[in-house]
Amino acid sequence: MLILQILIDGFAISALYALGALGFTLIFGVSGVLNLAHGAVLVTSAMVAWYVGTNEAAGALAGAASGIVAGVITSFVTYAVVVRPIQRSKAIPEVERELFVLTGTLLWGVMLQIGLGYIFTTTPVTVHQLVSGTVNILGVRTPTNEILIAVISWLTLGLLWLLVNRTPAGKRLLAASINPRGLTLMGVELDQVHLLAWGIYGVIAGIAGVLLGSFLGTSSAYIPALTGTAFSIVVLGGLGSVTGTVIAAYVVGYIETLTAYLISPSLRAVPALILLVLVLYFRPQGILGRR
Amino acid sequence: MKNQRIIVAIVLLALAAAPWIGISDYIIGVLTMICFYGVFAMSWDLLFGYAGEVNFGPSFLIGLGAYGAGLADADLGLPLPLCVALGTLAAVLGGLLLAIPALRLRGPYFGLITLVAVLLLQDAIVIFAGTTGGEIGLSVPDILSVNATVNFYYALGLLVIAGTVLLTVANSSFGLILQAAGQDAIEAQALGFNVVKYKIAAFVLSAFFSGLAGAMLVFYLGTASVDAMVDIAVGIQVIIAAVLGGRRTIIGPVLGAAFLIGAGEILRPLGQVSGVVVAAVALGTILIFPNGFLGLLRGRHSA
Amino acid sequence: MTGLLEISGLTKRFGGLVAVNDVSFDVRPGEILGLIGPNGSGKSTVMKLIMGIERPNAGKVRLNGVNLAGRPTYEIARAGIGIVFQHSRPLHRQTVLQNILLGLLPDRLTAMRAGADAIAHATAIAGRVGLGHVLQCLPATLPFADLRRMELAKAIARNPLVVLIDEPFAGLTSGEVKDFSDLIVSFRDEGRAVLLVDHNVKSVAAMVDRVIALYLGEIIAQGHAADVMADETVRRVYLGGGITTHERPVAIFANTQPILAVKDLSVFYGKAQALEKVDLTLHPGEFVSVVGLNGAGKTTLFNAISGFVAYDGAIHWQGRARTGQSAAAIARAGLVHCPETRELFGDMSVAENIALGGQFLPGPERLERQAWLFELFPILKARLQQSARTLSGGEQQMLAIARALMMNPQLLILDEPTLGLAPVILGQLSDALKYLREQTNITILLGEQNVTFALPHADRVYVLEHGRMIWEGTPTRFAGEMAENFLQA
Amino acid sequence: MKQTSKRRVIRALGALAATTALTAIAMQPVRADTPAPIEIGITASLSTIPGAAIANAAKLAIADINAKGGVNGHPLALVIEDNQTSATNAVSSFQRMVNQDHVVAVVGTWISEVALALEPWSARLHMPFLVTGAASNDISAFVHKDYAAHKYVFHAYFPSAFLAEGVCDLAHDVLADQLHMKSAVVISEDAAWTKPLDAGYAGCLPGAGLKVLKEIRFSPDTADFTPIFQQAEALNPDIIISGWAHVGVQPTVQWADQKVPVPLAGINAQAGSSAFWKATNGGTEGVITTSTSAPGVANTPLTIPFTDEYQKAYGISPAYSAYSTYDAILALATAMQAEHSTKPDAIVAGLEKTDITGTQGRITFLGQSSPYTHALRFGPGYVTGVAIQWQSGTQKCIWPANLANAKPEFPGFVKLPKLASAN
Repeated sequence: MLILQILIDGFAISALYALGALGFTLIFGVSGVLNLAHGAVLVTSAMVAWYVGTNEAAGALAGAASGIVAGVITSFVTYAVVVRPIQRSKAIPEVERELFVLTGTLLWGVMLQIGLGYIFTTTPVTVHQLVSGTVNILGVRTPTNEILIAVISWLTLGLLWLLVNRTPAGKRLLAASINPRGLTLMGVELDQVHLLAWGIYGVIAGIAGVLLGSFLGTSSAYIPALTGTAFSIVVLGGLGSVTGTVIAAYVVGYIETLTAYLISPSLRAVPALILLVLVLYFRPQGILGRR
Repeated sequence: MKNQRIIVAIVLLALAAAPWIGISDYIIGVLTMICFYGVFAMSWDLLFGYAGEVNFGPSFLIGLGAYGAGLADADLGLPLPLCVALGTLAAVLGGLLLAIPALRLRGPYFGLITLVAVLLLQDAIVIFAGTTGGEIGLSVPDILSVNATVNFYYALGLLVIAGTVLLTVANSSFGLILQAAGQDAIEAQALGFNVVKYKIAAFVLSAFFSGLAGAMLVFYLGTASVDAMVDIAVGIQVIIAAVLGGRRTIIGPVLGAAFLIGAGEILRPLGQVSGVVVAAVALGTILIFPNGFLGLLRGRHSA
Repeated sequence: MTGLLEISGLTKRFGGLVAVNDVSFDVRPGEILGLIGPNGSGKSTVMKLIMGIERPNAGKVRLNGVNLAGRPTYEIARAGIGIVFQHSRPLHRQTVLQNILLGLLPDRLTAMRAGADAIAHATAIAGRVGLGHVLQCLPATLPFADLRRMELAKAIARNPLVVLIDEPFAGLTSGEVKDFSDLIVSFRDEGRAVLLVDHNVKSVAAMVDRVIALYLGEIIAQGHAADVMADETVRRVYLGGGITTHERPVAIFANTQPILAVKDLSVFYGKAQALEKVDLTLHPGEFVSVVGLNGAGKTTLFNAISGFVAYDGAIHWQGRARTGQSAAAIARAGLVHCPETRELFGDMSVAENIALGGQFLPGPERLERQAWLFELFPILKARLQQSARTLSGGEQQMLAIARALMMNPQLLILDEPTLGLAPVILGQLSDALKYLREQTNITILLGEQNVTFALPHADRVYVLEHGRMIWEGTPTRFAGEMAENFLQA
Repeated sequence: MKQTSKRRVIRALGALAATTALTAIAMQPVRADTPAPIEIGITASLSTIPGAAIANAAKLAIADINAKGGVNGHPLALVIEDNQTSATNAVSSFQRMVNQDHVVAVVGTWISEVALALEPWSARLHMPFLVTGAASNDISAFVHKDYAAHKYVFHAYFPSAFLAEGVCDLAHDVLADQLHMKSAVVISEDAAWTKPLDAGYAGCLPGAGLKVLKEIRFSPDTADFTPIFQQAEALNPDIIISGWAHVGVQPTVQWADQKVPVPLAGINAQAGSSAFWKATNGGTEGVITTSTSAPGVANTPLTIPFTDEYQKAYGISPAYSAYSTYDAILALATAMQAEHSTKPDAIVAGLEKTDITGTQGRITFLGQSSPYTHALRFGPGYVTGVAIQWQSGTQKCIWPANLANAKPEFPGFVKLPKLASAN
């Protein structure tokens, strides 16, 4: 019974972790950018979804849609205002681009965080659920929303997989992550690939943000922790590896759930952090990472 | 040469005289915080600018210094100087702990380790709330002084000492070897230098001043708290100060700290929005002038 | 007479690849030993093994009888070995003087200020290698040759017993080559042992006391330079079967409008000039080879033509002046570049790599072209689902060419396709080029240092040296006028 | 190189000096010529609901006092500083209020961390400091331990120990007596203010008739509360007793989403705000929390006018910290009026004699003999607090009996003890 409970509970939270970290790894894979404004993009989507879904006569569905649109817009703004200028800057030495992208996205994230806190206050809110009620799975009472979240997460993961592996545009994304110069030689404009990547990133982050907001609640104060969790999962799975990210999300999700159930809820985050340190010491490239 | 030294002396004297020329205690308080953050940012710059290590967790070292000293005072009741020494020692040990992965890992991986170090320290503080005061913070019975001017002199003294030591080191042969190790470790080894030794030394030095400043900050604020000394946001402030002021200059980060703290205070009437403005100015600065304030001053001069 | 530096049984494997296999040799004090071999023969790896930058799987590196194999690099450097890397590794933020001074500093944490004598010593070394006038300059402002001088200065700063020098002459003008040769000879005359690595015997023949020829990680010949050059195995490795030429009459192409016309093309990397007013003309259907040694500027030229580096001068493509197009747009217009680094998508399958090449073709045409390419390179068809990373070097090169051909090129630029490939593969590639020249109307621009590969298919040949076009003519004329420069291996 | 680095140093120092000068100029106080008002400093994290409530209530309080002629003929004025939930910011703004704005007292903060960081500064600068929302026992314990130094601190809200007592009184009267509940599981966020709270719960809940089956503590940054509720549910308690302030929305929403069949009562500080309904999308239906006052409930004659005024001015009902702030400023004004002085020691003396009717009840501060020196006196006849329950989108008062305007009601998924349904 307890085992089943842990299995079901961990499954949904892990799916959400996977989705939340997916965009982060995608952008790193395609354009080498570690977007430290990631948590801010998630929370922006969730906040907009909450605001529209609750305040207007629009309803939960329209709220969710606006949240995803907000995610895409925030993503493009992040790229256009912060990342691209740094990548194009002649004044920044090549070897220090990484630090500048990190610092720049960090500052941008801080701006979004304070801005969101100013507009919506830092008190957490919950995005309206698309469905309510509970379902009994083999004796475990499970909120329908939790099931929906797991389903949407896996659908999104599946669609992304199809997009990357089964469409020409997706092949370009993959190729850009492996060898950008090779892709230019094949006549593909990297700028367009990057725009596509940031667009997809926006959609995924938007969906993840809205789902997170409806399951766990959202607040501008969660931004650093969300960025941190996504970063940890992505590094654990191997930077740029989508499959690795999903596996790592499940590892982290289940370790946390197990700790919360079997040891103590207040120690929930600790074992995963220790695992991360161990993995980084002994296998720095992550579970599925390439060196 | 002589003239230049005189200018340095005049600027320092001007700062030292600040409490006596009618500046309010409040501004003295702001200057005091600038001094502490200046030391944090300088220490970070030694690691990043010279040793080439991007430490995302300066607040790990600061926090170890702060809580080391705070616990020694609150729980053991040791005399204040001993507490500061113990805090500094804790930070130095933490620096060694960070140095081990730094020598094995590159780029984002090392960055992540430093972030995780901060998170683990934060968790430890919360888990052992009985001893550490948890998220509420740890109040210490002793303080440096109730007098703002005296506190300011402690902080200014720390800034001058740390600045002198770090600048001397950065411009010494050791600094040159460290830069070589940071830029091209293979070349540095091929020239006969034990890169590991220099990097460890840099970590120790950076941790020493971060920890010392963190420990003293506890006795200035009268409390050690996660959000003032350990939180990732504190580390972010430090990094932004260093990049903003001009990385790889030791002095520049102090300017960056002065800007961040000063602008934050001036814009305080704006409330929450002040943070957005400061972050936007910082973002604009690093986009347009990647070499920071000091680079800007230098550039204008040479142009 | 025993060696100062004794190498025995040195072996290094990278995964399944044996880069260095059981190599043994000595270098004596006051001797220059040349270590030669074509690209990929393991020369640079041997240097890195001696220096401790790579750890050998087996073997010993003895200096004055003390085994240093497996010791950290800095200890090996302290023991008395200095190295000049193939690519300069300056500290960009430090002046020339500081760069050299670094090599004189003690390995002590407490080292605070370099004394006046150290500065004087560094200045003296700088003067000796010819950097006396640029002591306070930053490396980025130095011309290429001065950067190489700085590397020499750093390597001898610690007064080493042994100096390892990797490709000292690449990219230098003949005047500079003379200076460098004199410097290296002076190292020997001071009693140091010098190990000189070069891919070309000719350039080192005059100064070396002995030569060791390396091929695929093994020693294939050693002795005096003349003997090694005369050695049958060495000649075969370097020259293949000798030169053959099959140019078509110039008249066929003379009246057509050039597909590509390059005029006064110059390229700078910082202050260093990589290309100087280069002219080049290609006619539709023509096969043109650009030959030149490593560092002559072939790759830079091709990168400029395909839009990857900024240049001064004019490039006309199909009669129109080219302005501001992106590298990708240039590729889509039919100017397809197949670089020496191949730039395959390593983790994607052969089929996916080919599909990305043909992504802009309509479906049926793509299938048709693919079928044609499988006839040209049957091995690719067999490897269709294998990831590109796991292919052999030759297969990877074929895939790179096939992928480029999927782009439906008007002009195909092939940069060093023979790099690191075994002779048996060269034959297959050569057949493919022959087919492309005779059976298609694709214009081909081939860059090669391997003259025997470059000449047989060429209608015309350019010779590039130190960033300048020094010769242009038919392969037959080349055989008479220029070949000696390249053939005296 | 030596030259350049020297020059660099000098320019840097020059710039530092310039920054300092600019900072100094920008910060010189500008004084108006109007009759000097008495300045009161407010420190609060304005982006949080309880923080904003502190500033809002303070504005209403001085408006009310000034409308009646101010204090000794002087109007009151506020200096409101946003401490952005940061101890560091709070310390520097505290200094600024004292040294530059020359405030006579500082009021505010619902975050214990901030309150404790400011306490030494209150002692050092001899600045009266009234804490109006934080709950740590340490706030008043420090005053007790070192009265001479810390006497400037008043805890104008309840220490955790009193909060626990309030919950136990509620448990006794409503949960045990009315609803026949017999067992409870305590779920508290892991924070220092909840340590004494849990100890208080463990001490007084059994006396109130509820057996404590287990105490569960969780990290305040917990995202998924399923394991916690599962653990609690498995023990079949009649009630879950909460100790939440930093969290609130998430556990409440998840409690509703998962249809946890055990009712939820205790301290759920965020549920005291009228914005909580929207933040939880109605998930808070049936949730019970103790608070000092409640909308529409007349603890005293001042309560309802204040609530209405607040609602009119800010479009939201007052959070718990609004009541305590309003009363604290009232007490402060009364003290200054009585002592005819704005000197720190006079204010302390005046505050120690405080005995007024506020919005929460009768306001007095405990004396030196109490281990909670200078904390708000708790108990019948003084301030006891109320229990509110969310019912169909509004907060109803269900306790104490004399103030109650509704009976407890629970959503359908909650299972109550059998005897209760028979009632």
